Amino acid sequence: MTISIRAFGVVKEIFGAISVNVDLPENATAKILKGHLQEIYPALSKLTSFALAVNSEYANDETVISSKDEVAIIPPVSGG
Amino acid sequence: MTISIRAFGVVKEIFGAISVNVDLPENATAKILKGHLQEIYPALSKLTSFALAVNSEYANDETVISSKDEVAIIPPVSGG
Amino acid sequence: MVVKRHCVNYDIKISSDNLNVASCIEWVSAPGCGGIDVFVGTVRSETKGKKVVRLEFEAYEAMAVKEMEKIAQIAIAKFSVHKVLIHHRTGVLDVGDIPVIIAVSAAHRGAAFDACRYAIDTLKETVPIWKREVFEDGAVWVAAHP
Amino acid sequence: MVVKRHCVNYDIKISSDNLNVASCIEWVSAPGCGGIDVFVGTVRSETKGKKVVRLEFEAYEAMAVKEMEKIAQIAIAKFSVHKVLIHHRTGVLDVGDIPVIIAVSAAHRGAAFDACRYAIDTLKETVPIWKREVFEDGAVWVAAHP
Repeated sequence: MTISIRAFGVVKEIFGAISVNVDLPENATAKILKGHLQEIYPALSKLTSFALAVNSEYANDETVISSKDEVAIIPPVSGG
Repeated sequence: MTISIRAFGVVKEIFGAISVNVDLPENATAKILKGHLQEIYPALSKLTSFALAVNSEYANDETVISSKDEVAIIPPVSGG
Repeated sequence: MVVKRHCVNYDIKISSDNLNVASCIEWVSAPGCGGIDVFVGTVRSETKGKKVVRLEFEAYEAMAVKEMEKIAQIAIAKFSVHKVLIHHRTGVLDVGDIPVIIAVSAAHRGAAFDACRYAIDTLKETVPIWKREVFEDGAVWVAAHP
Repeated sequence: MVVKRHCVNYDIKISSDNLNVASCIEWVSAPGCGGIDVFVGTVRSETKGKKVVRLEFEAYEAMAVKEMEKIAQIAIAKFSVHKVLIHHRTGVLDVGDIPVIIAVSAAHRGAAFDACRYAIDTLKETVPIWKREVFEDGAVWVAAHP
Protein backbone atom coordinates (compact mmCIF):
# COMPACT_ATOMS: atom_id res chain seq x y z
CA MET A 1 0.00 0.00 0.00
CA THR A 2 1.06 3.60 -0.58
CA ILE A 3 1.14 5.90 2.43
CA SER A 4 1.47 9.67 2.23
CA ILE A 5 3.57 11.12 5.04
CA ARG A 6 3.15 14.78 6.01
CA ALA A 7 6.21 16.72 7.07
CA PHE A 8 6.51 19.69 9.43
CA GLY A 9 9.33 21.92 10.62
CA VAL A 10 12.80 20.52 10.13
CA VAL A 11 11.39 17.39 8.44
CA LYS A 12 10.18 19.47 5.50
CA GLU A 13 13.82 20.41 4.97
CA ILE A 14 14.97 16.80 5.33
CA PHE A 15 12.34 15.60 2.83
CA GLY A 16 12.71 18.66 0.62
CA ALA A 17 8.91 18.38 0.47
CA ILE A 18 5.77 18.91 2.53
CA SER A 19 4.85 15.26 2.08
CA VAL A 20 6.27 12.07 0.58
CA ASN A 21 4.64 8.84 -0.52
CA VAL A 22 6.17 5.53 0.56
CA ASP A 23 5.28 1.91 -0.23
CA LEU A 24 4.66 -0.27 2.81
CA PRO A 25 3.46 -3.85 3.32
CA GLU A 26 -0.22 -4.14 4.40
CA ASN A 27 -0.68 -3.79 8.19
CA ALA A 28 2.76 -2.32 8.67
CA THR A 29 3.32 -0.83 12.14
CA ALA A 30 4.57 2.63 13.03
CA LYS A 31 7.88 1.02 14.04
CA ILE A 32 8.33 -0.48 10.57
CA LEU A 33 7.51 2.86 8.94
CA LYS A 34 9.97 4.72 11.18
CA GLY A 35 12.75 2.26 10.30
CA HIS A 36 11.90 2.56 6.62
CA LEU A 37 12.00 6.37 6.74
CA GLN A 38 15.30 6.38 8.62
CA GLU A 39 16.81 4.24 5.86
CA ILE A 40 15.66 6.58 3.08
CA TYR A 41 16.38 9.78 5.05
CA PRO A 42 19.42 9.21 7.29
CA ALA A 43 19.12 12.83 8.53
CA LEU A 44 16.06 11.75 10.56
CA SER A 45 18.39 9.76 12.84
CA LYS A 46 20.29 12.94 13.65
CA LEU A 47 17.22 14.60 15.17
CA THR A 48 16.86 14.72 18.96
CA SER A 49 13.90 12.38 18.41
CA PHE A 50 10.90 12.04 16.14
CA ALA A 51 7.45 10.53 16.54
CA LEU A 52 4.74 9.49 14.13
CA ALA A 53 1.17 10.68 14.28
CA VAL A 54 -1.61 8.54 12.80
CA ASN A 55 -4.92 10.33 12.25
CA SER A 56 -3.58 13.26 14.26
CA GLU A 57 -2.83 11.21 17.39
CA TYR A 58 0.63 10.19 18.59
CA ALA A 59 1.32 6.61 17.46
CA ASN A 60 3.30 4.06 19.43
CA ASP A 61 5.55 1.42 17.87
CA GLU A 62 2.71 -1.12 17.63
CA THR A 63 0.18 1.20 15.97
CA VAL A 64 -0.95 -0.44 12.72
CA ILE A 65 -1.12 1.80 9.66
CA SER A 66 -3.74 1.37 6.99
CA SER A 67 -3.89 3.02 3.59
CA LYS A 68 -6.67 5.44 4.64
CA ASP A 69 -4.78 6.85 7.62
CA GLU A 70 -3.36 10.35 7.73
CA VAL A 71 0.26 9.90 8.75
CA ALA A 72 2.69 12.64 9.82
CA ILE A 73 6.21 12.86 11.17
CA ILE A 74 6.44 14.87 14.38
CA PRO A 75 9.97 16.18 14.99
CA PRO A 76 10.73 17.64 18.48
CA VAL A 77 8.01 20.20 19.19
CA SER A 78 8.94 23.75 20.22
CA GLY A 79 5.73 25.72 20.64
CA GLY A 80 5.03 28.29 23.33
CA MET B 1 2.98 62.16 75.89
CA THR B 2 -0.13 61.98 73.73
CA ILE B 3 -0.13 59.57 70.81
CA SER B 4 -2.68 59.55 68.03
CA ILE B 5 -3.55 56.05 66.84
CA ARG B 6 -5.03 55.56 63.37
CA ALA B 7 -7.64 52.86 62.88
CA PHE B 8 -8.49 50.81 59.78
CA GLY B 9 -11.06 48.18 58.92
CA VAL B 10 -12.65 46.45 61.89
CA VAL B 11 -10.69 48.63 64.32
CA LYS B 12 -12.60 51.70 63.15
CA GLU B 13 -15.73 49.92 64.33
CA ILE B 14 -14.11 48.94 67.65
CA PHE B 15 -12.91 52.52 68.26
CA GLY B 16 -16.04 54.06 66.80
CA ALA B 17 -13.55 56.50 65.27
CA ILE B 18 -10.88 56.74 62.58
CA SER B 19 -8.30 57.66 65.23
CA VAL B 20 -7.99 57.94 69.00
CA ASN B 21 -5.55 59.82 71.22
CA VAL B 22 -4.00 58.02 74.20
CA ASP B 23 -1.62 59.16 76.95
CA LEU B 24 1.55 57.11 77.25
CA PRO B 25 4.73 57.40 79.35
CA GLU B 26 7.75 58.76 77.43
CA ASN B 27 9.67 56.04 75.56
CA ALA B 28 6.81 53.58 75.84
CA THR B 29 7.22 50.51 73.65
CA ALA B 30 4.76 49.04 71.17
CA LYS B 31 4.14 46.23 73.64
CA ILE B 32 3.07 48.69 76.32
CA LEU B 33 0.79 50.51 73.88
CA LYS B 34 -0.81 47.24 72.75
CA GLY B 35 -1.53 46.25 76.36
CA HIS B 36 -2.94 49.70 77.06
CA LEU B 37 -5.24 49.57 74.05
CA GLN B 38 -6.44 46.06 74.91
CA GLU B 39 -7.45 47.34 78.34
CA ILE B 40 -9.46 50.25 76.95
CA TYR B 41 -10.88 48.28 74.01
CA PRO B 42 -11.41 44.65 75.09
CA ALA B 43 -12.81 43.86 71.61
CA LEU B 44 -9.24 44.09 70.28
CA SER B 45 -8.42 40.88 72.13
CA LYS B 46 -11.16 39.06 70.22
CA LEU B 47 -9.47 39.74 66.86
CA THR B 48 -7.49 36.94 65.21
CA SER B 49 -4.47 39.17 65.87
CA PHE B 50 -3.43 42.78 65.54
CA ALA B 51 -0.16 44.56 64.93
CA LEU B 52 1.06 48.10 65.36
CA ALA B 53 2.67 50.15 62.65
CA VAL B 54 5.02 52.99 63.55
CA ASN B 55 5.78 55.44 60.76
CA SER B 56 4.13 53.04 58.31
CA GLU B 57 6.39 50.09 59.15
CA TYR B 58 5.40 47.04 61.19
CA ALA B 59 6.57 47.50 64.79
CA ASN B 60 7.80 44.72 67.04
CA ASP B 61 7.21 44.56 70.81
CA GLU B 62 10.44 46.48 71.54
CA THR B 63 9.83 49.35 69.12
CA VAL B 64 9.98 52.61 71.08
CA ILE B 65 7.27 55.15 70.34
CA SER B 66 7.90 58.87 70.40
CA SER B 67 5.38 61.66 70.26
CA LYS B 68 6.19 62.54 66.64
CA ASP B 69 5.57 59.03 65.31
CA GLU B 70 2.61 58.10 63.15
CA VAL B 71 1.07 55.08 64.87
CA ALA B 72 -1.62 52.79 63.45
CA ILE B 73 -3.34 49.59 64.47
CA ILE B 74 -3.16 46.91 61.78
CA PRO B 75 -5.89 44.28 62.20
CA PRO B 76 -5.58 41.06 60.13
CA VAL B 77 -5.07 42.14 56.52
CA SER B 78 -7.29 40.75 53.76
CA GLY B 79 -6.24 42.38 50.51
CA GLY B 80 -6.01 40.67 47.14
CA MET C 1 -7.42 58.53 44.81
CA VAL C 2 -4.17 57.08 43.50
CA VAL C 3 -0.94 56.29 45.36
CA LYS C 4 2.03 55.14 43.31
CA ARG C 5 5.64 54.08 43.64
CA HIS C 6 7.74 53.11 40.73
CA CYS C 7 11.17 52.47 39.46
CA VAL C 8 12.69 51.15 36.25
CA ASN C 9 11.78 47.54 37.17
CA TYR C 10 8.68 47.80 39.33
CA ASP C 11 5.40 49.63 39.34
CA ILE C 12 3.15 49.85 42.42
CA LYS C 13 -0.28 51.45 42.48
CA ILE C 14 -3.24 51.68 44.85
CA SER C 15 -6.20 53.25 43.13
CA SER C 16 -9.93 53.77 43.49
CA ASP C 17 -10.24 53.58 39.68
CA ASN C 18 -10.67 50.44 37.58
CA LEU C 19 -7.50 48.44 36.94
CA ASN C 20 -6.50 47.69 33.35
CA VAL C 21 -4.94 44.28 32.64
CA ALA C 22 -3.75 45.04 29.10
CA SER C 23 -1.74 48.10 30.14
CA CYS C 24 -0.22 46.16 33.06
CA ILE C 25 1.02 43.45 30.71
CA GLU C 26 2.35 46.07 28.34
CA TRP C 27 4.29 47.71 31.17
CA VAL C 28 6.13 44.54 32.26
CA SER C 29 6.81 43.45 28.69
CA ALA C 30 10.43 43.86 27.55
CA PRO C 31 12.55 42.64 24.61
CA GLY C 32 14.65 40.36 26.84
CA CYS C 33 11.69 38.64 28.42
CA GLY C 34 10.28 35.36 27.18
CA GLY C 35 7.41 34.93 29.57
CA ILE C 36 4.95 36.97 31.60
CA ASP C 37 2.82 35.57 34.38
CA VAL C 38 -0.18 37.60 35.45
CA PHE C 39 -2.44 37.06 38.43
CA VAL C 40 -5.83 38.75 38.23
CA GLY C 41 -8.00 38.70 41.33
CA THR C 42 -11.73 38.86 40.74
CA VAL C 43 -14.60 39.40 43.14
CA ARG C 44 -16.33 36.07 43.71
CA SER C 45 -20.12 35.81 43.76
CA GLU C 46 -20.13 33.77 46.93
CA THR C 47 -18.12 32.97 50.06
CA LYS C 48 -18.75 29.68 51.84
CA GLY C 49 -22.08 29.37 50.07
CA LYS C 50 -23.28 32.89 50.95
CA LYS C 51 -24.12 35.30 48.16
CA VAL C 52 -21.80 38.31 48.05
CA VAL C 53 -23.48 41.62 47.19
CA ARG C 54 -20.29 43.69 46.95
CA LEU C 55 -16.84 44.11 48.48
CA GLU C 56 -15.38 47.23 50.06
CA PHE C 57 -11.61 47.62 50.13
CA GLU C 58 -9.80 50.02 52.43
CA ALA C 59 -6.04 50.60 52.48
CA TYR C 60 -3.53 52.31 54.73
CA GLU C 61 -2.07 53.71 51.54
CA ALA C 62 1.25 55.12 52.77
CA MET C 63 2.16 51.83 54.40
CA ALA C 64 0.60 49.59 51.75
CA VAL C 65 2.71 51.01 48.93
CA LYS C 66 5.84 50.53 51.04
CA GLU C 67 4.96 46.89 51.73
CA MET C 68 4.11 46.33 48.07
CA GLU C 69 7.41 47.90 47.07
CA LYS C 70 9.25 45.47 49.38
CA ILE C 71 7.44 42.55 47.75
CA ALA C 72 8.46 43.76 44.28
CA GLN C 73 12.07 44.31 45.28
CA ILE C 74 12.38 40.93 46.99
CA ALA C 75 10.66 39.15 44.08
CA ILE C 76 13.11 40.72 41.61
CA ALA C 77 16.13 39.82 43.75
CA LYS C 78 14.99 36.33 44.77
CA PHE C 79 13.68 35.04 41.44
CA SER C 80 15.82 37.10 39.00
CA VAL C 81 12.81 38.43 37.14
CA HIS C 82 12.79 41.54 34.93
CA LYS C 83 9.83 43.58 36.04
CA VAL C 84 7.12 43.35 38.68
CA LEU C 85 3.85 45.27 38.67
CA ILE C 86 1.38 45.29 41.59
CA HIS C 87 -1.86 47.27 41.30
CA HIS C 88 -4.62 47.15 43.93
CA ARG C 89 -8.11 48.68 43.96
CA THR C 90 -9.80 50.40 46.88
CA GLY C 91 -13.43 51.37 47.32
CA VAL C 92 -16.60 49.50 46.39
CA LEU C 93 -16.26 46.55 44.00
CA ASP C 94 -19.01 44.44 42.47
CA VAL C 95 -18.93 40.75 41.58
CA GLY C 96 -16.54 40.26 38.63
CA ASP C 97 -14.56 43.44 39.35
CA ILE C 98 -10.78 43.24 39.69
CA PRO C 99 -9.28 44.07 43.11
CA VAL C 100 -5.71 43.15 42.23
CA ILE C 101 -3.37 42.61 39.28
CA ILE C 102 0.16 41.28 39.62
CA ALA C 103 2.28 40.93 36.48
CA VAL C 104 5.83 39.60 36.32
CA SER C 105 8.12 39.33 33.30
CA ALA C 106 11.17 37.11 33.15
CA ALA C 107 13.57 35.53 30.68
CA HIS C 108 12.20 32.11 31.63
CA ARG C 109 8.66 31.17 32.63
CA GLY C 110 9.44 29.26 35.82
CA ALA C 111 10.82 32.40 37.47
CA ALA C 112 7.79 34.45 36.36
CA PHE C 113 5.36 31.92 37.87
CA ASP C 114 7.33 31.63 41.12
CA ALA C 115 7.70 35.39 41.58
CA CYS C 116 4.04 36.10 40.77
CA ARG C 117 2.86 33.51 43.27
CA TYR C 118 5.28 34.81 45.88
CA ALA C 119 3.94 38.33 45.32
CA ILE C 120 0.23 37.51 45.70
CA ASP C 121 0.83 35.16 48.65
CA THR C 122 2.92 37.79 50.45
CA LEU C 123 0.53 40.63 49.59
CA LYS C 124 -2.27 38.71 51.28
CA GLU C 125 -0.12 38.28 54.40
CA THR C 126 1.56 41.65 54.85
CA VAL C 127 0.00 44.51 52.88
CA PRO C 128 -2.34 46.66 55.02
CA ILE C 129 -5.45 46.43 52.90
CA TRP C 130 -8.79 45.29 54.31
CA LYS C 131 -11.79 43.75 52.63
CA ARG C 132 -15.35 44.01 53.91
CA GLU C 133 -17.70 41.42 52.46
CA VAL C 134 -21.26 42.68 52.19
CA PHE C 135 -23.98 40.02 52.13
CA GLU C 136 -27.73 40.46 51.81
CA ASP C 137 -28.10 40.20 55.60
CA GLY C 138 -24.97 41.87 56.93
CA ALA C 139 -21.25 42.42 56.43
CA VAL C 140 -17.93 41.18 57.81
CA TRP C 141 -14.34 42.36 57.77
CA VAL C 142 -12.63 39.32 56.22
CA ALA C 143 -10.20 37.43 58.52
CA ALA C 144 -10.73 39.88 61.41
CA HIS C 145 -12.07 37.27 63.80
CA PRO C 146 -11.09 33.62 64.32
CA MET D 1 -5.96 31.02 9.27
CA VAL D 2 -7.79 30.09 12.46
CA VAL D 3 -8.49 26.65 13.96
CA LYS D 4 -10.68 26.49 17.05
CA ARG D 5 -12.17 24.05 19.52
CA HIS D 6 -14.32 25.14 22.34
CA CYS D 7 -16.72 24.07 24.97
CA VAL D 8 -18.43 25.69 27.93
CA ASN D 9 -15.25 25.51 30.03
CA TYR D 10 -12.37 25.66 27.55
CA ASP D 11 -11.40 27.65 24.50
CA ILE D 12 -8.64 26.52 22.13
CA LYS D 13 -7.38 28.55 19.17
CA ILE D 14 -4.51 28.44 16.70
CA SER D 15 -4.38 31.60 14.67
CA SER D 16 -2.16 33.55 12.32
CA ASP D 17 -3.67 36.79 13.70
CA ASN D 18 -2.50 38.72 16.78
CA LEU D 19 -3.63 37.32 20.12
CA ASN D 20 -5.55 39.59 22.52
CA VAL D 21 -4.83 39.21 26.22
CA ALA D 22 -7.75 41.32 27.48
CA SER D 23 -10.37 39.29 25.63
CA CYS D 24 -8.75 36.04 26.84
CA ILE D 25 -9.05 37.16 30.46
CA GLU D 26 -12.62 38.27 29.88
CA TRP D 27 -13.47 34.83 28.47
CA VAL D 28 -12.21 32.85 31.49
CA SER D 29 -13.70 35.29 33.97
CA ALA D 30 -16.79 34.01 35.80
CA PRO D 31 -18.82 35.08 38.86
CA GLY D 32 -17.73 32.05 40.90
CA CYS D 33 -14.03 32.57 40.25
CA GLY D 34 -11.76 34.40 42.64
CA GLY D 35 -8.51 34.24 40.73
CA ILE D 36 -7.21 34.10 37.19
CA ASP D 37 -3.68 33.15 36.27
CA VAL D 38 -2.48 34.11 32.81
CA PHE D 39 0.72 33.09 31.07
CA VAL D 40 1.75 35.30 28.16
CA GLY D 41 4.66 34.11 26.03
CA THR D 42 6.66 36.83 24.34
CA VAL D 43 9.33 36.67 21.65
CA ARG D 44 12.72 37.25 23.28
CA SER D 45 15.29 39.48 21.63
CA GLU D 46 18.05 36.94 22.10
CA THR D 47 18.75 33.24 22.56
CA LYS D 48 21.99 32.19 24.24
CA GLY D 49 23.43 35.63 23.54
CA LYS D 50 22.52 35.63 19.84
CA LYS D 51 20.26 38.38 18.53
CA VAL D 52 16.92 37.05 17.27
CA VAL D 53 15.57 38.77 14.14
CA ARG D 54 12.19 37.01 14.12
CA LEU D 55 10.47 33.73 14.89
CA GLU D 56 8.41 31.60 12.53
CA PHE D 57 5.81 29.25 14.00
CA GLU D 58 4.32 26.34 12.13
CA ALA D 59 1.60 24.03 13.45
CA TYR D 60 0.03 20.74 12.47
CA GLU D 61 -3.26 22.40 13.23
CA ALA D 62 -5.63 19.43 13.25
CA MET D 63 -3.46 17.57 15.72
CA ALA D 64 -2.36 20.61 17.71
CA VAL D 65 -5.92 21.61 18.63
CA LYS D 66 -6.63 18.03 19.74
CA GLU D 67 -3.53 18.00 21.97
CA MET D 68 -4.40 21.46 23.35
CA GLU D 69 -7.93 20.25 24.05
CA LYS D 70 -6.53 17.29 26.03
CA ILE D 71 -4.39 19.69 28.08
CA ALA D 72 -7.43 21.85 28.88
CA GLN D 73 -9.58 18.87 29.80
CA ILE D 74 -6.90 17.32 32.02
CA ALA D 75 -6.15 20.68 33.68
CA ILE D 76 -9.84 21.18 34.51
CA ALA D 77 -10.20 17.65 35.91
CA LYS D 78 -6.87 17.53 37.75
CA PHE D 79 -6.87 20.99 39.36
CA SER D 80 -10.63 21.63 39.65
CA VAL D 81 -10.42 24.93 37.82
CA HIS D 82 -13.35 26.70 36.13
CA LYS D 83 -12.17 27.60 32.66
CA VAL D 84 -9.03 27.12 30.57
CA LEU D 85 -8.11 29.10 27.47
CA ILE D 86 -5.15 28.26 25.22
CA HIS D 87 -4.42 30.44 22.19
CA HIS D 88 -1.32 30.01 19.99
CA ARG D 89 -0.02 32.06 17.08
CA THR D 90 1.42 30.76 13.84
CA GLY D 91 3.36 32.60 11.15
CA VAL D 92 6.05 35.25 11.45
CA LEU D 93 6.47 36.95 14.86
CA ASP D 94 8.76 39.84 15.76
CA VAL D 95 10.51 40.52 19.07
CA GLY D 96 7.85 41.42 21.67
CA ASP D 97 5.02 39.65 19.83
CA ILE D 98 2.91 37.10 21.69
CA PRO D 99 3.10 33.48 20.51
CA VAL D 100 0.96 32.01 23.27
CA ILE D 101 -1.62 32.97 25.91
CA ILE D 102 -2.90 30.56 28.55
CA ALA D 103 -5.56 31.79 30.98
CA VAL D 104 -7.08 29.78 33.81
CA SER D 105 -9.82 30.83 36.22
CA ALA D 106 -10.49 29.10 39.53
CA ALA D 107 -12.26 29.63 42.83
CA HIS D 108 -8.86 29.71 44.54
CA ARG D 109 -5.58 31.05 43.22
CA GLY D 110 -3.37 28.02 43.95
CA ALA D 111 -5.36 25.87 41.54
CA ALA D 112 -5.20 28.59 38.85
CA PHE D 113 -1.40 28.84 39.14
CA ASP D 114 -0.91 25.06 39.13
CA ALA D 115 -3.20 24.47 36.17
CA CYS D 116 -1.69 27.32 34.13
CA ARG D 117 1.82 26.04 34.70
CA TYR D 118 0.76 22.48 33.89
CA ALA D 119 -0.78 23.73 30.64
CA ILE D 120 2.25 25.67 29.36
CA ASP D 121 4.71 22.96 30.46
CA THR D 122 2.67 20.26 28.72
CA LEU D 123 2.06 22.38 25.61
CA LYS D 124 5.81 22.71 25.18
CA GLU D 125 6.19 18.93 25.42
CA THR D 126 3.31 17.55 23.38
CA VAL D 127 1.62 20.06 21.06
CA PRO D 128 2.84 19.76 17.45
CA ILE D 129 3.94 23.34 16.89
CA TRP D 130 7.42 24.22 15.71
CA LYS D 131 9.46 27.36 16.09
CA ARG D 132 12.18 28.50 13.70
CA GLU D 133 14.55 31.07 15.16
CA VAL D 134 15.92 33.43 12.57
CA PHE D 135 19.24 35.12 13.40
CA GLU D 136 21.19 37.62 11.36
CA ASP D 137 23.41 34.83 10.00
CA GLY D 138 21.05 31.89 9.69
CA ALA D 139 18.12 30.04 11.21
CA VAL D 140 17.41 26.93 13.28
CA TRP D 141 14.38 24.81 14.11
CA VAL D 142 14.40 24.99 17.90
CA ALA D 143 15.10 21.69 19.72
CA ALA D 144 15.33 19.72 16.46
CA HIS D 145 18.91 18.60 17.00
CA PRO D 146 20.77 17.58 20.20
